[in-house]
Amino acid sequence: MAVEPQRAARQPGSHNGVNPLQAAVSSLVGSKVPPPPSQPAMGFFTDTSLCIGCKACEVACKQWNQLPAKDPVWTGSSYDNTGALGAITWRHVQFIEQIGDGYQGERKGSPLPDTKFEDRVAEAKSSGTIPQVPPGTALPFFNTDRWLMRSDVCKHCANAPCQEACPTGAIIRTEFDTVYVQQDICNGCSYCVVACPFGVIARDEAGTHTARKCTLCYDRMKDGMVPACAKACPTDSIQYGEVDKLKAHARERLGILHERGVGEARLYGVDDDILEGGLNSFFLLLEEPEVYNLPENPPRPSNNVVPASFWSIVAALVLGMLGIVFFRE
Amino acid sequence: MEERILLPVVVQSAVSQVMEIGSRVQPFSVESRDKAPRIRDAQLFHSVCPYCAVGCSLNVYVKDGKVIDIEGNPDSPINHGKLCPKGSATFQYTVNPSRMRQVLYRAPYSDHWELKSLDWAMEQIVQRVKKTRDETFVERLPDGREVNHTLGIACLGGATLDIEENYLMKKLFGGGLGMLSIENQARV
Amino acid sequence: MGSNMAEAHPVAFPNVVEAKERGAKVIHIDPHFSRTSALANLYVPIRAGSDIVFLGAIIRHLLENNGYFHDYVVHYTNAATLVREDYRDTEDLDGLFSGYDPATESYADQSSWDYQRDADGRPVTDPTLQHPQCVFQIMRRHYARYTPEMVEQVCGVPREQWMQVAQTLIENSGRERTSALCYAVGWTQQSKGVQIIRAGAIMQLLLGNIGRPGGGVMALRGHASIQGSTDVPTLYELLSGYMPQPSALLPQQTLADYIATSGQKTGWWSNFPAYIRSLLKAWYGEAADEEEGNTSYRWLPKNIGDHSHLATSYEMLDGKVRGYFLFGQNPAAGSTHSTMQREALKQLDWMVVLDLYETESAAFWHRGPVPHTDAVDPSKIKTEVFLLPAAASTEKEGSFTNTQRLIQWRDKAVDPPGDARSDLWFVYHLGKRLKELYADSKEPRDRGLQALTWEYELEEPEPGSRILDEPDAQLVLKEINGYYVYPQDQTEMGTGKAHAYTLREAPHVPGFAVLKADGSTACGSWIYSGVYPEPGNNRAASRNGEGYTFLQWGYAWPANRRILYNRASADPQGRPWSERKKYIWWDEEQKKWTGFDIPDFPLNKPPDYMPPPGATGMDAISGSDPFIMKPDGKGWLFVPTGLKDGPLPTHYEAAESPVHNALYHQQSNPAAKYYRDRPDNRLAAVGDEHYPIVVTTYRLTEHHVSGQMTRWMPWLNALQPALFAELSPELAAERGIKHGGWMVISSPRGEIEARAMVTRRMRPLRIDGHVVHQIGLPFHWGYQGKIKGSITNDLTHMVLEPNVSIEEAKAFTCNVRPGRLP
Amino acid sequence: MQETRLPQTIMERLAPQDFVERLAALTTGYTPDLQQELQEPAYYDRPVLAEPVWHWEIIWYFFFGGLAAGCYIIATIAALFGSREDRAVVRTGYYLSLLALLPCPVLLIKDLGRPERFLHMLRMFKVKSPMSMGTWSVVTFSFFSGTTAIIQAARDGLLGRWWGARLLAALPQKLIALPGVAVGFFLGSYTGVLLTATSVPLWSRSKLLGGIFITSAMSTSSALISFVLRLTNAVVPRFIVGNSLHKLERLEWAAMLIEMTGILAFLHESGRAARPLVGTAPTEHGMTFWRFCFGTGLVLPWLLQTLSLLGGRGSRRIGRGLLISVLVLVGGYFLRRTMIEAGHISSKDARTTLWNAKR
Repeated sequence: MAVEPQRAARQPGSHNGVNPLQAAVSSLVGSKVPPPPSQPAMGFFTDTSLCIGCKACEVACKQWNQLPAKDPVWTGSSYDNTGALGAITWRHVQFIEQIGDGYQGERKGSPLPDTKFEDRVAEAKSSGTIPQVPPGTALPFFNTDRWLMRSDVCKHCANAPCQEACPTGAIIRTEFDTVYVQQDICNGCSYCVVACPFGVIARDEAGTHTARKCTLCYDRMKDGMVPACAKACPTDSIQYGEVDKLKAHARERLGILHERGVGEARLYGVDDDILEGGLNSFFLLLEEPEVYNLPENPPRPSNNVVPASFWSIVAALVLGMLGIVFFRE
Repeated sequence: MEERILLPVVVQSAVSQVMEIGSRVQPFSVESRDKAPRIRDAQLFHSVCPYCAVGCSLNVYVKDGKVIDIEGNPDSPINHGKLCPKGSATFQYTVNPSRMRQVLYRAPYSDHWELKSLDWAMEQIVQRVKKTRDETFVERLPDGREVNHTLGIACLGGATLDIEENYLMKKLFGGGLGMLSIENQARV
Repeated sequence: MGSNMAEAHPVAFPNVVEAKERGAKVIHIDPHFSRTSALANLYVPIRAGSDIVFLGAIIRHLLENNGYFHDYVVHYTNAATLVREDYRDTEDLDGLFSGYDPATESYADQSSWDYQRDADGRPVTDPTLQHPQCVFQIMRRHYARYTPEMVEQVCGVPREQWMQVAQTLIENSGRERTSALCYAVGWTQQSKGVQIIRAGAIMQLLLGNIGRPGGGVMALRGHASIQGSTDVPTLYELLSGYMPQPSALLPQQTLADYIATSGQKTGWWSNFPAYIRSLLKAWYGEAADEEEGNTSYRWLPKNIGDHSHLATSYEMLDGKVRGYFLFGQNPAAGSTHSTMQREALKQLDWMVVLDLYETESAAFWHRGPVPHTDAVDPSKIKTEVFLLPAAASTEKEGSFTNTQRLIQWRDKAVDPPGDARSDLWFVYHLGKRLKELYADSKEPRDRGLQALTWEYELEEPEPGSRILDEPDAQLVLKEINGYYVYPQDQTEMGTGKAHAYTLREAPHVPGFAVLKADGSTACGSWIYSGVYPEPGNNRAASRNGEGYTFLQWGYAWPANRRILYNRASADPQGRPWSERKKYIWWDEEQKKWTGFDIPDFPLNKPPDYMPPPGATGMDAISGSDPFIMKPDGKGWLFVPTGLKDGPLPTHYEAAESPVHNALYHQQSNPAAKYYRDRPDNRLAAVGDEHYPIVVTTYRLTEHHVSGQMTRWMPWLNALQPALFAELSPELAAERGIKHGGWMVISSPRGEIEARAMVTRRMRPLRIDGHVVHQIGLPFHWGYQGKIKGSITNDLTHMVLEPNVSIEEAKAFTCNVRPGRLP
Repeated sequence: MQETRLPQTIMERLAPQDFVERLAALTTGYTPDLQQELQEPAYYDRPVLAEPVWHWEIIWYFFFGGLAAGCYIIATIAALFGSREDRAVVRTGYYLSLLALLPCPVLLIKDLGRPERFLHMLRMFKVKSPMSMGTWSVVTFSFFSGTTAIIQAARDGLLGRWWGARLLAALPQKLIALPGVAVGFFLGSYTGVLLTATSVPLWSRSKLLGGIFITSAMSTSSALISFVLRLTNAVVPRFIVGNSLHKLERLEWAAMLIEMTGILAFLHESGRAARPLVGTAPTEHGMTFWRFCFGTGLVLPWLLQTLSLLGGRGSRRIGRGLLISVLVLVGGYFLRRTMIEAGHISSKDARTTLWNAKR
């Protein structure tokens, strides 16, 4: 009752966008223009089964977007010295070593056969049958060693928490249905930073002091050019295109891998369950999402507004009542 | 969630209606509407990556006499527009504040560089070459075999030299001056 | 094998990945699990330096189990050729071939390796392959001891895993299928590098994988134009087009002698005279006609030994070299035994460095290796240094030749900054000034320089450039391509001389086929002839990527051929081995060779052509002999001549090895150059417990060689900021080294520090019962640039491969301990 | 290699269990298990989320915002339902509300990356974004708080006796205050909603923060008002008549009770996600939270309050009254401080974030 009526009161005006206050304000704060005609939704399909961890995507991104380098710090996290996505890092290649048998002990849920390398050799010795080298992407018989690599990027969520949280309208869905931070609008309130369930967007403290992240090369898209990272990717691990077609292709690819016995392959963000709409930039993984630091099914922050408000209202009512009770004799 | 249980359907839909307020329009700024890639009307030059021997084709985009972007050439049957991190960084290799722009000279036993003019340096170098060559040139070995060479000057080239540069080096140093140790990275 | 393709050639590797996706099986055999291994179907860890045992065992397997491609081997290789009776194999001499001279540590007399020849000097053959002296039988004996057990014992590879590789190769070869073999400096940088590559080539010949699509032995070369600088060489022992530099050690005092000793009577090399005369003509113009070219020939400097870069650096150390030119090269960090390299630079009178940045080599006189970069005392170093800023590849026009022999032209995009100039500019103006300086000399020794043709000015300076005296690279390319010196109607000597063309006005030659030995043609490099066949048609600049073999993209020497010896893609009768693998075939109607590529064979020579007795030149090559550069037209399994360390690949341990040679008494390559007399070049003894660990070095995707082209770039530095060593958890535990901590790596030559990358990607191997540890070291760091680190080459030694004088950086020994350098 | 990069927090969780640790385990119903957590896949324990950029500005803003709202609400309730003698409460409440409101915009703007673009906030009116709604509520509340205070001032004769002042005094303060209260409640609670509508496990797992914040706003406000009343009373004898103080104290007492219940419910619902707030590892804020927020900030004053309330109407012990108020205020401050700072830790805990995202 404390909150609802007020929202109701604002509803008609803001609804059709002729709220006088808003009109007055927008003249103050840089006007809004009607969106360009909408285009087919575009996005990335990052197929980790093809990634060679060359990091061309990282550099191509920095080159095109002229982003400064992060300080050179050797982390020892395999070959990953980039660490995480951030305000000036819009592509990040991860390296996960699943080598040898010792690795088995370190965590459960490994898709790899748990027999030791030596055992497999011994087995072949005794049976005298030398196994075929499997074709395609499947793991070879003798060594199940894997060095997983994955190029991470903004997920351009269908329901983007950063965009939902943004109070200034700096973050928009472009005509390509991508999530884009308008640098001339953002005032660096950083609410998007805590809203993003993937830790993608961040405030550029050293530079613009605004929130920044992958733009999916919005400027290039305007001229029908492929985003820098996808263009550079040597093995087409990063593919760019219309989301629908890409998703169809992703499912197809998954089928092929399963046929080849890569049972551990799975898709992330292709179907609609993540954030109730899926991701426009999605992945083919060779492990559980957590191994790649991906939340399996992150809650959608904006869903919390209603329940949280509800409890606030309840509290408000109770307190209000108490106040009345106490103050009237 | 709690309110689902507590609130009747009507209220629920009302709530979700209310929630949508302000989320339906995409407030584009003028800048966003007019965005364009910076190479839209830049000059294009064809080049080749200076790093490994795969020979990836590069597109070099130039505006106002400045390189503004370097990326792979999609037409190339070698790299189809793709590049590795080094190739992708060629821009920073050429456009880099650490690059030298002037001749530096270090005198014997000196502990510092001196800035010199290109012409001065060329003249000095020519003098050194002549002196050393004339002092070390051998026409015949003691046993009379003709060799016509000097071992007093050596040359080592990187393998990022052009064919034409290699050719002139071998021609001048070998065919002209009689130098023998004219080498390059192929050996390293 | 011997290549970390995904990391060193990331944009070539996609072809492998694509093939793999289409069902090809990718096998990676390497001491360390790299990003290449991660994408392979089968990764086989192997002890660095044991390659020939692994390959030799496959060769034996092929020979003993009829795994080889019979028709191919019999007709296209010298398997059937008989070798001289007095030839002695390593089997007979316990690791040595006949003709070895211990005094000079070389095969002084190689005559016994030659073929048995008939009256006309033609090789004698036994197509049944039964004759005990035929190459086939010699190989069977030679490789008899290269057993799977030996692989297990020497390489540390379980025989089952080795067998997996062998079987896969056999199943994937023959008429219908081919396998490709890729190698890189993992093979070449060994004291027996050439022989490892030979072993690979033998394997491919036996499997019928040479000259056919999807086959081949692919050298993955490391630099933009390293192929080009070998074709149009800046190498001491070569003139352009793989003609040898004249040597005073051979009877080559006159041009005639030189041709006699370097050319061939039969096969393509019978054109040698035309090529050398055309080169002399290109260099010395009119003067090249004096006494049939002999005068100008005598001006060419003669070798008196090994003048290779590494050998020369010792000459430098001894003060025999006074002046040094460095064109974008960085020996102070990039060359083996770089500690010695830096000492050598201190002995110079003067040094000229052209580079984009102040490299380690340019700064050697005031900076030294980490951690004590200021420990150098300039007041004790006499060397005078000229450091000239160079132009980047985007700031000059010219051509690169990539690893597939493809010549590609680059446009100039912008002027270089400030006083920076192209190396072409530097060499041209240096030459111009020198010619002026020597103009009035009467000395005969200076005639060569005086005669040198040196007119490369641009007709008019290029529009918009502030550099007005840049030479014309296209004109240089024209000289390399070759041109007619005289009007066509009066080529006969004498008459036309009056109006010899200038370089600029002369008509281009269409290709090397028209080159003549009479001084009427000039050509800077015969194999490149055809790249610039007519004015306005620089084929290196052609940019049409269509078709199956992309013949219109760039220009592949020779004659724009994409696959060498491609006659071998058809059977002896000229029919494709299989429809699936058809590439070049004999067209009976048109009576000519045709296909998807430029045939590497005389176009109209029918498959059934048999050379008449006594035939010379190309006439001596039959219609079914694809290897036309060889005098017998055969692929050489056995090399009768031309190699300094034996006709057949033989396993020797690396110069530094933890184990004794399990196959022969002869421990390491008997013909390699060891520099044992050099106190700075100390080698660890065999199995030295002070240096028990095997090291191998490699590139990372994120940097380039010594880092001179990458460590100035923040974008790349952030990706790989520091030198690290990769070692197994087992070794780390043994030595108390913590992941992420510091460790010191020491060899008899020096010590360096690195961060410890403890990873299971390095796996201890069981060699002959006991465990051998291997560590991996990238080598991209130095004391200059935006990120600094120890120089890996401070560890490596100076033991040179006998044929090509390349160091052994891929397999040597070291020790490790936790901590940092004091 | 994972052992080497194991975060301190997990290590410390196995530290000897002291009282607070037991309290944490009890309230969250979660006892950390190193082995079990190690089994969970993670990527070198690199954070899944970006760390919030909010620091002291926001903490103080939350604190003052709460007071501004609370004081306004209490004052209005007193005005509407209270007796004549409660005018002191009304008066003090409105003045304090405006006073507390003043620093808020400053703090908010200072916290922006591009303060000069503050007005861009008003570019949108977005119900889904608590940040947007909050900004609007601050703006509108300033209007109400301002006018009401001015009217109050006019009526108190602080603006002199000229016609303008008389006009102002004549304005229907109670009528204006009605929507004001609504906005007030919103302002007092949205900060909690704002934190809840994020991906930080600590803030978002339970949905009760909004309720807790508004409750705390009420408790701290009544504490503040009674504090001021007591002081003024000491200076101006018979400033308060009757039992205004007593009403406030009862309200305060009730609010604290609800607040404690709320917090316990919050901890219970958050479970593992609440560790950074209640845990005892060096990076965790348990010690501060339990000592200054829950202990001396809530339980202690509540007990004292209970005592004085039992001690009969309108306790005469000024000292204890003042003490209680101070404790409550300090507690309210530390609630917001620990909540924000623990949020930082929560955002860095990859394994808990991943756990929180499993359904």
